[in-house]
Amino acid sequence: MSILAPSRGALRIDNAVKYYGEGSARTLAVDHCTLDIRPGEICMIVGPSGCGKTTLLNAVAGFHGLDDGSIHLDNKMLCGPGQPQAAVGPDRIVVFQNGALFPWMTNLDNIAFGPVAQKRLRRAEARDKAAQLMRDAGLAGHEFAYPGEISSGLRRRVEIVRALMNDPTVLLLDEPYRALDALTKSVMHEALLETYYRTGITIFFITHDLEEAIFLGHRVVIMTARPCKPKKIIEVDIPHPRDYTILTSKRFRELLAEADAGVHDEALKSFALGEREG
Amino acid sequence: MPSESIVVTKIHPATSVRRQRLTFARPRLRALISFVALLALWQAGSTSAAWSGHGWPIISLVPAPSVVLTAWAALLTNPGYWQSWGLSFTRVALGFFAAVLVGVPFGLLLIINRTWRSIAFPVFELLRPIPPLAWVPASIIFWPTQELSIDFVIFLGAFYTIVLNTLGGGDEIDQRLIQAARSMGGSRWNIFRRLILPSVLPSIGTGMQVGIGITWEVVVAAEMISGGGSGGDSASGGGLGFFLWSSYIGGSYPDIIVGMISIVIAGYLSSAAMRFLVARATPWARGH
Amino acid sequence: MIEAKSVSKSYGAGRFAKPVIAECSFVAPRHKCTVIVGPSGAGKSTMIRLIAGFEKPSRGEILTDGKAVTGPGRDRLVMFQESALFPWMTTEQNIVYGPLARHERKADTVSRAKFLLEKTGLMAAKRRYPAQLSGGMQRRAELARSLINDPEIMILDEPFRGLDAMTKKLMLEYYVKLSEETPRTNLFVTTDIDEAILLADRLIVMSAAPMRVRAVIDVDLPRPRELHTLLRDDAANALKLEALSLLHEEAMKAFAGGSRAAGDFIEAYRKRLAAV
Amino acid sequence: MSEIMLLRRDVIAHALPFETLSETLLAQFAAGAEEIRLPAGGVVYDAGSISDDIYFVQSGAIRLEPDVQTAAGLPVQIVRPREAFGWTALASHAARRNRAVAVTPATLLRLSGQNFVTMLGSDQREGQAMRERIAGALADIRGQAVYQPAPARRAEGLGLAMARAALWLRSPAPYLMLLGYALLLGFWYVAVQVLKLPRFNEMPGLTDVFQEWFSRNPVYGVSLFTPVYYQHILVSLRRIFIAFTLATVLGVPTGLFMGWSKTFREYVFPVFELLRPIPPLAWVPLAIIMLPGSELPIIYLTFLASFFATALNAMLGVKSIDPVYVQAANCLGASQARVFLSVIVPGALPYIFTGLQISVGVAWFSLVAAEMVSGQFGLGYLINTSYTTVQYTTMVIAMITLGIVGYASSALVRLVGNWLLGWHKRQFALEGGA
Repeated sequence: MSILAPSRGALRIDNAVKYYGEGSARTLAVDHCTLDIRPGEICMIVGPSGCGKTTLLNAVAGFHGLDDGSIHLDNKMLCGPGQPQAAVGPDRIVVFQNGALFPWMTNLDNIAFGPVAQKRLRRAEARDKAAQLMRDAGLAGHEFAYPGEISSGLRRRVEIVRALMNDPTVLLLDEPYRALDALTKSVMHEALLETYYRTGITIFFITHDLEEAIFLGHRVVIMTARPCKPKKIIEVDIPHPRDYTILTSKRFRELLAEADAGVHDEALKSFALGEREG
Repeated sequence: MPSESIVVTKIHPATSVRRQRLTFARPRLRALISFVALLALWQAGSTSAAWSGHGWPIISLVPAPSVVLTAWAALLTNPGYWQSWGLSFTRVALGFFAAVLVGVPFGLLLIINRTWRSIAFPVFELLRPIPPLAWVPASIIFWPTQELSIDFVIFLGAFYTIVLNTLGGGDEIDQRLIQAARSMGGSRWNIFRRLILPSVLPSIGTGMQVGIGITWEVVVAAEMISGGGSGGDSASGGGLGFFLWSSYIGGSYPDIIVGMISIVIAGYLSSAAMRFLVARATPWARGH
Repeated sequence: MIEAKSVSKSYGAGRFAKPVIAECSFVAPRHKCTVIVGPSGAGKSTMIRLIAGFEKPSRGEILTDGKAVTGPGRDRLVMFQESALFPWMTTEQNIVYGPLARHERKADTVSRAKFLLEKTGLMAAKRRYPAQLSGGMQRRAELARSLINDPEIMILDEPFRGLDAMTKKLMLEYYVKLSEETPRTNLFVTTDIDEAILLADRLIVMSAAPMRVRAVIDVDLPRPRELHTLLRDDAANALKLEALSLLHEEAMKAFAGGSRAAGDFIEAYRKRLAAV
Repeated sequence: MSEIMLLRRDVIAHALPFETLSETLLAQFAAGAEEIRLPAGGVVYDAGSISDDIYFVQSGAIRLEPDVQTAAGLPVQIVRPREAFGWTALASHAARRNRAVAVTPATLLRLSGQNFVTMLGSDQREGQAMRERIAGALADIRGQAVYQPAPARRAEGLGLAMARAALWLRSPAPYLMLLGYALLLGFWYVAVQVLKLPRFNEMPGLTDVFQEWFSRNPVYGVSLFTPVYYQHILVSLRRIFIAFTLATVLGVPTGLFMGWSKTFREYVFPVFELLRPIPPLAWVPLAIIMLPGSELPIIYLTFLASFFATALNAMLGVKSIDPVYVQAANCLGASQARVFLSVIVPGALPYIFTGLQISVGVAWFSLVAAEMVSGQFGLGYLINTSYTTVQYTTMVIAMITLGIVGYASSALVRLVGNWLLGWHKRQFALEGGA
């Protein structure tokens, strides 16, 4: 379990159902998905491309509603019978696959945007706190650069700091490191773990990279091909804090083989379905 | 719309090529509502003097749609009306194809030959800020006949756009493709013919679509200025622009609006023809 | 066989000179698969452009089979990260472009093209345009387009990076089988250590920018190799850890620099130079 | 220097605030430093311990945890390769305020405080500079200068521009440009005044035009020194200014709302697309009928073309914004109004400025024709009347002036655009204009 065992961030999804398309093209994307994520846990959602993982994340974030079932955060109903769509709010912040830092704001203003928009902090206060958070994350010196001027790896970290600035209950990550090369990814993983050790925030992390899932996660949930439904949950019992050396440890390789077996036939099914990445 | 409008319509073809798939009825219904409202307002405004006693400002001076329709019906059988269509179309065709014949090679040379680009492009940029219609009087002096002078101004209108778009196409050539071709032993001419030309073709297409739109704006004004114009001699005249101006001089105001609508239709027909031509010339582009 | 002799390359002049490669020397043995691995933006792609002859090194020289590289040639063909198929040519026209451009005998070219189309499973997509092919099919078409020219040296710059996990695995195993069938000097660039160990006879670990050789590891794992067998093979994992610790250090260093990865700066600078 | 020394020198040379040490001092430091290896979780030093050694991280990462009593306010810091820590104690001779722990297996270079001070003493000038820099960095840590805007960035931009200009001058481009201009003017002069070619001889010659333009008392009364010349220019500029501002004030909001709100678009866009293709100058007769006087129709015609170009581009600008930004802003708790102001407007700005540049060009296009057909003053009018009164040199002068003023106005819009779009331009430049 996490070092700090915080009290909040319990995300309970029970038999969520979501359809896509209209009339004849109406297809089932999420099929009675039930999942309990414990407070302060890094929960990795793994599945073949296009299996509906992102649909589930969007439902938690409130970008669209559910056709059935419900989602609770710390026993408060986000969406369910009577209220099909959750309200978008700073307690559940999404970090998108290709990034969503506002290119027209400096990194500092990007990070300070949340509290100022929610009228919780005045602009000057927010900027000071943002500078402080950037220093903690080792991003000092890039306050006044524009997102377009820093490397893609750094942009990812600024975006995560922007999320943490709002002290969210859950961090929703949608394949945040997909576009990065393997090596930058490993550095990103260690930076994310470092942030996690400091904040103990619950992380709902979607990926199709098994090595990333096992390296980061407390638990890895393997989803079926479309419509997605949890098929198998692997407890990753490698102790935290972790670093790149565990990648070649025996236990890691066993878990990787186990996860690979779980995903393999799902991947073939979705490959046959004609699902392929962009 | 002078040549700079290449930028807006460089984006525009994407919207016009991508058919608006109106899945629900609602957008179409709302479009209908706004058209009907516009027509009703126009009709009411123009005839406001009659039914409401005092004419509304501005709009009451404009002939009502009903009047315009009857005028148009009468014109349909008038050969002079169709003659103006014919004259304007021939002028646009002549000026436009001259612009393509001169503009495309000029643009291609700018892409492949660096010295030519350093010499010719600054001169091109020096003359571009002068709006094409400012050349009408000078063109009348220079060219022997009135017809040629209008064609020259139309040529200028489209020329700038075609050259700029062709050049724009050159910047988008993916250098890696050329490097790959050179590695496989492609000669300079082979690379030009099978690599540079096809990759620039879509941009040339865009330039032609925009260019033909501009020629219609230029021909209307050129015919007005040279044909009608304030006090100019109206020896040959003719064409939709002149038709507009002579309707105004002759006081038959509904014909003015008929003329305006005809020009819009003529412009749309030529752009549609150009779009069709370009789509056929670049079948691979449809694959996207 | 490729030999780089203390090659250096920097872009820009005076105060803005940005060294990308600093005294980098290595040898890629003949008919072997050499894999270059290193942090992104370190200058790997620049080194490839130097070997392919698209650019000249600032200092030092590059020899292929003894003779110095002066410009691009059909003996050294490159496959880039994004597809470089000619969008306006069908798959078949793309493949036969090389021989036709060199005016080789038509009959011979057509038969070789037919053989390669069948081998890469693209016969059905013969008349389709690249935009209508899937990622994996585009990569196979590009491979066929290079192989028809029978180059001595095949250079690949992270060719499978954009593909989804499943297609990537299929393409990797396909490429390993292909390179094991016909002996050819292969130079493969990647940042993915698993890819490197699967393919490499010799593994060259590069430092962060400015790039220089950090370590050379000869990989003598038995052939033919497969991804899932390597996963359980202890020798392969030992190699992976050794390379990984070097790479991780270099990645942290490249990262500590923080500002724009050198690669982006070079790209932007080269384009501006072309515009002047 | 051996490989290891080279590596150490490289580590030290990049560590703040030791970045600009001289080569000799760097070599001494590299030689004097002692390498120590720590497992993950290994403690470098505890809070409160008395020592003034300086540490450079060669590999791995170190975590500085503030001791609760003495430094509660200090942040948790992570020190990365090529960074230094522990040097604050050297300057303030106080006990360690942090507990330094290795997060991952790390190799460090330790330099005893004593060695450091003696080495600094050996090179007086360099030593003094080093001390000042440490004091400055210390002040930084204590929050006096928490963060300051980056003046260096502007200087760097200037330097880059000058380097590029120098490069440009060395290339043949400028001389070929002059050659191009010479060819144009030469052809004009030879064709008209020397060879008197058939159609050219009626045109005004190069020397006649420039003589008239620069003469104190011009033959036809219009030159740089006559007030009427500037009157024409000012009248045209005034019309452009009114029409352009109106088009911007009305066009930008219309375009933004057409892009942003679905209902507004479904009602307004169809009518907008119906009126837009009408060539601006086809409105001339109707404008004269509808609007009183001669000034209003001209401004209406100039406004019309600009309005459609501006509104269309503002709408395309909104459509070009990635919906992800709107979702991100919603996530961060922004209200619809704030999303509009902080995402939609800045996101659409690059397109809006493209639209404004076109709008200026289009405005001149319509103005010239409108002035030619009706109107008392203005450059278009001057061109036409000087043609009808056979004062051809004035006509050419007016055309050249029109070109200059037209270019100046679009350059002005471009300038304002570049100034406002700092982020887009820099990103644009850095990504090589992709």
